[in-house]
Amino acid sequence: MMPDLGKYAVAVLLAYGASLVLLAGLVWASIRRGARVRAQLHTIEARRSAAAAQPPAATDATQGKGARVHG
Amino acid sequence: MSIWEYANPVKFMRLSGALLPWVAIPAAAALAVGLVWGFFLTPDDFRQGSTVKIIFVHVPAALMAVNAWFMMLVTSLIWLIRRHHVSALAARAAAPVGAVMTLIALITGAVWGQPMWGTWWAWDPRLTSFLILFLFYLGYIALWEAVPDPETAADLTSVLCLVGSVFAVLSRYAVNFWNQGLHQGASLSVAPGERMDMTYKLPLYLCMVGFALLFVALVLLRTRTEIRARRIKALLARERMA
Amino acid sequence: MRALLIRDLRLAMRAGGGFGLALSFFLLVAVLVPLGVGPEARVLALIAPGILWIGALLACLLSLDRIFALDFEDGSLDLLVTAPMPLEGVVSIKALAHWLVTGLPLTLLAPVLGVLLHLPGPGYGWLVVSLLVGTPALSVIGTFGAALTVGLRRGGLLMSLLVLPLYVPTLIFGAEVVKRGALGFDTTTPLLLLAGITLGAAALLPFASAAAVRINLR
Amino acid sequence: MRALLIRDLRLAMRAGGGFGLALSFFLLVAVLVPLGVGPEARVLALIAPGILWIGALLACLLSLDRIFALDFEDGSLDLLVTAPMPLEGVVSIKALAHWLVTGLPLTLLAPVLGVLLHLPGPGYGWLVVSLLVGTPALSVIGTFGAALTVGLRRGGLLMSLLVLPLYVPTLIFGAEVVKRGALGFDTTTPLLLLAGITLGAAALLPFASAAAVRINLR
Amino acid sequence: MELVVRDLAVARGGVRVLEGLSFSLSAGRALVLRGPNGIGKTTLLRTLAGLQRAEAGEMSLPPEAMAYAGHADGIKPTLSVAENLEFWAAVHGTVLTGAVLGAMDLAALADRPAQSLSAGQKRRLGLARLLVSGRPLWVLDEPTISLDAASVGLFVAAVRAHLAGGGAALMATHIDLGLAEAAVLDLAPFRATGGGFDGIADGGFGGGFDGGPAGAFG
Amino acid sequence: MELVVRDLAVARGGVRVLEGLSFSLSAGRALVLRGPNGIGKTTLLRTLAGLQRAEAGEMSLPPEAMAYAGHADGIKPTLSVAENLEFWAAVHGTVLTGAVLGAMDLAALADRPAQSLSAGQKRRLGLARLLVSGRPLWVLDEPTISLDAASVGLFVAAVRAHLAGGGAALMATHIDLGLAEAAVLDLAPFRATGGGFDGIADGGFGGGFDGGPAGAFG
Ligand code: HEM
Ligand SMILES: Nc1ncnc2c1ncn2[C@@H]1O[C@H](COP(=O)(O)OP(=O)(O)OP(=O)(O)O)[C@@H](O)[C@H]1O
Ligand SMILES: Nc1ncnc2c1ncn2[C@@H]1O[C@H](COP(=O)(O)OP(=O)(O)OP(=O)(O)O)[C@@H](O)[C@H]1O
Ligand SMILES: [Mg+2]
Ligand SMILES: [Mg+2]
Repeated sequence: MMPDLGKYAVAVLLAYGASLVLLAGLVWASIRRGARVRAQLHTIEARRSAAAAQPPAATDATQGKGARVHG
Repeated sequence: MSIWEYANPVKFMRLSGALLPWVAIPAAAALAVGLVWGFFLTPDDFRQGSTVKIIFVHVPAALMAVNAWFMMLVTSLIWLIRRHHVSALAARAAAPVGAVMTLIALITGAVWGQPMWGTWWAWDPRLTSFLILFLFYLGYIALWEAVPDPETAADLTSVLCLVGSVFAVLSRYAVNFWNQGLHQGASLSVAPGERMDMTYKLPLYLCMVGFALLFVALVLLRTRTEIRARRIKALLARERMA
Repeated sequence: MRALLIRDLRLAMRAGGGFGLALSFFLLVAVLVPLGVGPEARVLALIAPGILWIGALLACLLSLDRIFALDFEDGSLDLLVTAPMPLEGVVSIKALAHWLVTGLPLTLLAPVLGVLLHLPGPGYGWLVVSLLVGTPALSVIGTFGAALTVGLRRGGLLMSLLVLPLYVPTLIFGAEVVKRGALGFDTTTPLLLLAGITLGAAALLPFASAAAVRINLR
Repeated sequence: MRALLIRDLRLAMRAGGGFGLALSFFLLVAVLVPLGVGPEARVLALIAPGILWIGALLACLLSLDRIFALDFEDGSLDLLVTAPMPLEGVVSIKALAHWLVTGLPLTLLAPVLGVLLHLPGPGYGWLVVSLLVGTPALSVIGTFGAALTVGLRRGGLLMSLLVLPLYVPTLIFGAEVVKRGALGFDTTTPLLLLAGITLGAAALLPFASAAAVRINLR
Repeated sequence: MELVVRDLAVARGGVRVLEGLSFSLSAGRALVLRGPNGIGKTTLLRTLAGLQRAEAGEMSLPPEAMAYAGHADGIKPTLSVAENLEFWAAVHGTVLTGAVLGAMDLAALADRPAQSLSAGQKRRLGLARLLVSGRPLWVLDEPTISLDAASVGLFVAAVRAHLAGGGAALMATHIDLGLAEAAVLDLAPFRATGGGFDGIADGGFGGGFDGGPAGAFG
Repeated sequence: MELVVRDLAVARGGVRVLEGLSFSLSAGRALVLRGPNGIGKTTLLRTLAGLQRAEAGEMSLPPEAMAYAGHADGIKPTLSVAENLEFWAAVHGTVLTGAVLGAMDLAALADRPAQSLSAGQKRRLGLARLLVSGRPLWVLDEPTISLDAASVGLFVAAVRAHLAGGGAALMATHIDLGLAEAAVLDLAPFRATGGGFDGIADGGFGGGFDGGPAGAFG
């Protein structure tokens, strides 16, 4: 299976190993951050559409406080 | 309908979402086949021995390192001139990918240098200019991170990318002053004066295609993430104002 | 514009010695290197051109944050931007003021430090010439870096990171002039290139710097 | 006190990568020296121990102004002085935070830069050990320098001037450890002296720093 | 000299804060902006002064007609009061007269370094800059902060004289200046409703980041 | 908890500004300092807070009883509102409660980085710090700067609650707070007459530089 790399085995394996680790790390980090940001966006959008669906109770509670100061 | 349509984030999200698997899967396939071919199925070079196999990661990474900066330069210009947010975010998304490519080229080169030149590192012009390129990537990324306002950050990094490109070329020229260096030219030949054999060329091309597709896939993915992060920021800000 | 130059120079003087401090830093680098590297004259002579140029460069670099940061913090920069002067002119004047309080005195001090580092005889003249031609580029490029980081609290280290790669060509050509000069070789090519960088940077970078300042004030 | 440490670390992170920037500067010095001095491996190997220590020292130095200046400018320092914590503790914590974001990462990066400067093989271990033992002294001494210059607008360069002479013993012993180590000689004496400096500085200087802060706020 | 604002929208930190704002201000008139903390007075004034971009709408005023004074005064602590003012006079091509110093009761302080002034004295110095600028349109952000009653009186007198001389003034303030002839504009009705960033005005960027239905971004 | 001041003299920049000042402040009471710009209110408050030395006279108050809030708010721009307050709470060994955020109407801003606040919002954050400090004696220098009418109302309510809880407050301000129960101390009668620096209180330095007959130094 493993090709005979001769006396340079360490160098070749190191080069391939380091490259693959770096690439895999980059891909993994990109995907993970993508998933996180996406999940966060979904919760925020869900919250917004929930607030939009039933305006009376939910928004008055939050807006009332703001209005008192700024009014 | 013009290409600038896709500078609209919503349209970009739709298109890139559809496109992503069509780039990612071929990228994975090309990389897998190319690297396996290069690593397992190529013969040793009569002079370099098995180290010649390093070329299949070293050269594609080096190419993409330069191309990524070039892409950032183009997208920065588009942002500065036409102010398409997606363009700026694509530049931001590409920078870490380019930096990793540069790092891979540097590391594989260093590992290659140890058996070939007897040293991990030499201040050879090409190597040096890559190190400087890496520094440019670091500075560019740090500037993005340091500026809180996204639009300001996009403007500043674009200006830096522009000015930095000029100085990167100048440095490349300046380091040539020392000597012509140990490093091979861009002749696609393993040993000077000798055309590279097809046995190496084919897997090398395949790896190049793989790296390029991987770059595109990662940039698409990361740009989508950046756009969503911007939307989160905008929605939260709007929520606070309510 | 003249008023701005005079003000900047005066401020540099009053803030506890504008001249003195860049000079002292240069001196300290020249002193620290023999301490760290060891005292052999042969080794020091070998590295003297490079170290002197690097010392000058770092001394320049360390004083860059004075260019805009104070004016930004106390609101003067807002006022200068709305004043009846082109912002490109303002940044050029500020680069000039920076050169007058750092680059110029560094150039004059350099030969003295050359002695500390055992710079070979013919190198002294070339050291002064190369610094005189090259340090304006350092100020202009540095002004650009300072403009990029002007709004950031303590952007100092970030600025160093942005500016140092931009300094690379200037450093290489500058040190090359001294090295060749010290060995008695021909210095025309690197000197011309150095002058080219200085002129190009002085002609074009103020536009980039002014743009960066405007962006940062938004 | 723990709250202060956590806050300072958090501020360092948020300000665009506290870790990253000192590291990058260190990297830049290690890159600039060959650019200035020239690419010959033999020469570089000779000066590598000294240059690496000088680079670490300068990277430390450049980040010193973050220790107090921001807290002074926004009035936090006034409030910390009147808070129920001994000021000696406050300055010690600030020195510790500074070491954690500069000295420690510098130590870890140093071997990589050793490669760039062709540091001879046995030197790597000693480089790490000497930096690990010596950089805390740099942070503590630097905190003292920062305390002395806290009220001065842009005291940065002045601070460098005050601090660099104080850094000299640390630099000499630190570089000596690496030099001897690289050549395979005995390193006990300089290493012990280095440790002595660090311990002495950490035990005594906080009192001086606290006094300096108090005086400067008056 | 007339300032006309039509359907203006301004944003800070990427968030639209005011929109649909229209007003005009002609020579000899003063307009006081009112509104609670955080409604966007500072943002509006900075936009009018050209320090940041308008989100939408139009504003027209003659070039170089405006003198802006924000929260920060742009005072150089190491320069004397007279030197500070002389600099701004030189920038604007005017000269500093005794009348200006008298108008803000600075005559006795003229030779004092600005750093030794009290908060209110500093503010008076900042306001005196408006007088030496010679510009017709004053744009002032909370000009009377830190001023005692007598100094507020001086300021109001200076504004009256400015209006009488054909000038105009736009100010944001929370206190009652006793400037009866000034019109008052309450900003509360113009608070942005959160519809920002998806208008057509945002050149070529229809859709925006906070527009569109949930799920538009996948 | 009682603050007693007897025959106090305070100086700034080496010049005595107030002298012969005596007053006392006990739990549940508030005292408002009044006086024109530059009379020495800030100097007096900083002296009471222990940030500078008294020229002469005595002051007594229990240790660690005082929370000082000066012209600068000690806000970290990169930390959120809640993080800023949590830090000060940890320093003073208290915890941040929703009641504190509510009292200064910061609940809606809790997660915002402090740098994105408007001037008045920042000030509210600065005042909220007093609440988390848990200290009985508030020493406030122009606390209502930048606040709109509603926020001044919040501040006055907070002071009232503090007094009712057995606290005390000493404030310098130029505006009328509508805090009817507060005593007012006009500083004008205590303006130093220039006889400073030669009293016996000036420990060991009798005579001073401005005492004695003309020609005494001749
Ligand atoms: C760490 C340092 C190194 C860096 C940054 C580096 C960089 C590069 C770059 C940028 C290329 C692309 C050239 C092009 O196609 O235009 C390249 C190609 C190449 N490098 Fe390196 N290199 C390094 C070390 C090495 C070493 C030590 C060797 C082998 C002894 C090596 C062998 C090659 C070969 C054979 C090519 C292909 C040349 C061709 O296109 O024909 N490199 N390298
Ligand atoms: N990055 C940001 N994200 C969200 N909102 C922001 C951001 N930056 C600023 N804001 C908000 O923008 C609004 C406008 O601030 P501005 O300073 O213009 O108010 P102002 O009217 O001058 O208030 P003040 O009277 O307190 O000075 C504030 O509510 C502020 O909180
Ligand atoms: N170095 C100095 N030499 C002479 N006078 C000085 C010096 N430094 C400060 N002063 C003066 O000391 C006085 C006291 O200043 P302080 O800041 O205490 O006044 P304040 O009552 O707080 O005024 P404000 O209401 O304007 O804040 C001022 O008149 C100031 O000009
Ligand atoms: Mg405001
Ligand atoms: Mg005051």
